[in-house]
Amino acid sequence: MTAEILSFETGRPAEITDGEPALVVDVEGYEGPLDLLLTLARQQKVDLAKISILALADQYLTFIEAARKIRLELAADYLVMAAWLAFLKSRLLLPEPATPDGPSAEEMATALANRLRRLEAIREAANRLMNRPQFQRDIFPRGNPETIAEIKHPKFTATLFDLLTAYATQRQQRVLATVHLAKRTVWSLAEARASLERLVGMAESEEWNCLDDYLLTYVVDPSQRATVFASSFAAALELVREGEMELNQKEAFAPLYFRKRPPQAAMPAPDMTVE
Amino acid sequence: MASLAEKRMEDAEDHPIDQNTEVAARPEELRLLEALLFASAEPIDQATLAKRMPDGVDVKAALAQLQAEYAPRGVNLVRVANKWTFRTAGDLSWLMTRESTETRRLSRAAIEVLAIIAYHQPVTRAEIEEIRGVITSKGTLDVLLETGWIRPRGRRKTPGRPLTFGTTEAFLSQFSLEALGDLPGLEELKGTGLLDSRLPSGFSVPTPSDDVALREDEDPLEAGDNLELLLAPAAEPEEGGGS
Amino acid sequence: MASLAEKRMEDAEDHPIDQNTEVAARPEELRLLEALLFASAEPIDQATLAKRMPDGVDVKAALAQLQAEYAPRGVNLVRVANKWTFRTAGDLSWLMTRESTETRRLSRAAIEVLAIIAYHQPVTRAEIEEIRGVITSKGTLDVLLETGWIRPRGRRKTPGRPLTFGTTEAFLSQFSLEALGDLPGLEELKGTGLLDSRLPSGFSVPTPSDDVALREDEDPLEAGDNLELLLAPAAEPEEGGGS
Repeated sequence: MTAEILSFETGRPAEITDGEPALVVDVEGYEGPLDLLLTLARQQKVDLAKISILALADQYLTFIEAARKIRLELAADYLVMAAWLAFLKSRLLLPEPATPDGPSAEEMATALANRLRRLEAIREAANRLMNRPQFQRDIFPRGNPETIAEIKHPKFTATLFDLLTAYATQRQQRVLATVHLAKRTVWSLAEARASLERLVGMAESEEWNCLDDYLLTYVVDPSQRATVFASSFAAALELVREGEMELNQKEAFAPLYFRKRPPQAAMPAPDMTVE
Repeated sequence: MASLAEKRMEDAEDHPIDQNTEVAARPEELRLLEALLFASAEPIDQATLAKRMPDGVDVKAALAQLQAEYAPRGVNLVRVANKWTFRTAGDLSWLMTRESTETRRLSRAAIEVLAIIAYHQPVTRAEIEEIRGVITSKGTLDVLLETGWIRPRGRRKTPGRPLTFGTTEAFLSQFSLEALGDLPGLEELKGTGLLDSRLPSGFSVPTPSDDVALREDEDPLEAGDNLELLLAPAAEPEEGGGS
Repeated sequence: MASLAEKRMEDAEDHPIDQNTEVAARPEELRLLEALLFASAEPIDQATLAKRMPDGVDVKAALAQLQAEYAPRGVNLVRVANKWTFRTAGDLSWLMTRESTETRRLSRAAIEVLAIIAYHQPVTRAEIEEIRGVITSKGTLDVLLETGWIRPRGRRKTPGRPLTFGTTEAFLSQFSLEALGDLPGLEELKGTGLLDSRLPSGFSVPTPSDDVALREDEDPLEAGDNLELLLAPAAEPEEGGGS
């Protein structure tokens, strides 16, 4: 993108020869009251530092009057400036009061002149800036730049912590997932008791039967052996306590036998101790 | 008496121009530099160039020599925003018109605002308006932001925390300025004291600065700052009814 | 060939060396040509150049002179398919490459595979997949091979003779390990909380070793083994259908 040099004079009224702004009523052409004042000031053809603010105020007020006569819509800014200039004019014409409240009329006039000078200065600067050779408008870069080939050497980063975390997480996830899937079915005491009751009821006579043998017929998966055995044993003890069945075992860790308790009074088998 | 080698070195420095005969004497680093700078569409800074040069090369001196060599040519070595690049000579713009891309005509107001931002930065919208004596339309700032030549820098530490504006590297590149200090007429402007936005002109004459470091009276922009929103309210002053 | 001194004498006579006078002597059309050729996005033929030149310019001669001027420089004026353009000198192509290092983080998958290779080496791709429970993409192994932290060690003596992978010395240096045995074992991993202490009793972490000597069940890599080919089939298992 480039900026075009636009003359600040573009669309401005032609120089007025007689100081009478006969045609200068087109406010559209001005960038605000300060711009209008600056244009009028230029007509005084003196250094802005030496400009007669009084004369300038008159010119401005004349312009505004002319504009109002032809019923031109004037932005409030212009009217505010007119009011202020009228005030300044009266202050400039009157003798200064002995104890002035604010800035003196002279100071106010100087301030206005300075504002105009500053606006003119910045415009001059803008003009000079815009008159510089501009990129892509007046001066150009290499039209067909050559690519500078880039050889990328990737450098990978990873910390030992990353590595160990990844390993531990990975392994653990897999292991825990396996355990979860193969969750053991645990024989509950109720299940064991129900099974034993069925066993005892099925037994025709009051013969001694080996508990282990019965258990094995139930247990297909060897991994369930421990839970079945533990629950069955506990359930068997419960049944013995209730007087439903009898247990006997020759010695520690020997096979465990059970039988339905005979209807008559307890008749412990010889040489056998009830656990 | 200087040795031949020394003499050749001196000659090379003093008279870099004639190619055909000076070839042997022309230091290799000039070839390297011109190759690198020619190849690149983007300006390159001295540090980057130095990295690509053989050890022991005085890059600064070599660049200066190259700049002098190319100064009379149709292609010049210029420094823009502290980076080096080849560009066609400014006086040949008449020849280059056909290469010109779309030209955007900035309005008079936009040019004025751009100049005020360039010479007074960091500057707030209110200060711009104070200088111009009129409200700045949102459109004007939008257009300038779109050019990429200005940017919001931060916020002034005053009531209302107004945005401050400054120019960018693209601005320097656009107007072929090495640095902001090369702004045309800057010295004269400073001399008049008119750069001081306060009236009447005071003693201190501020120097415009596009230093990315914020001034003392500036706060950084906040992460959530949305330019659209920031610019919008002031752009419709008629709604606000005030100021 | 004339001595250097003689040559310089001639130069001085033939070419008044003073820069300013030399400049004045250089025909303006050379400036125009170099600006046009520099700014153009494409090579330009002589006829097109001639149209842009002032009347009466011998474009052919000017181009020849320009070509001679630039011949010893880092940028040459070259004719390509009967069109003219500036190009950096061919012998400087090395300068036109920029080497840069970019830091990249390994993907999660890559880190996992790397960790498994570290602990379980020598390990085959199938074994890695068995441990991770997912297919390992070729890209992941490629990246790891690119890091230089893993290497194919040999081939497992099993059907299909799959590659076995292990870690390298670069791996040790990357992770500041004196030896692979410094990788924490099961108890240490539990101690740091990385592994759950309630893991089942069957869970074990191998004692890693990167002994270069091949294991009993490993064959050496063959001379002709091409890694690209080796990795490829497994990456597209649907294509292989067997082996």
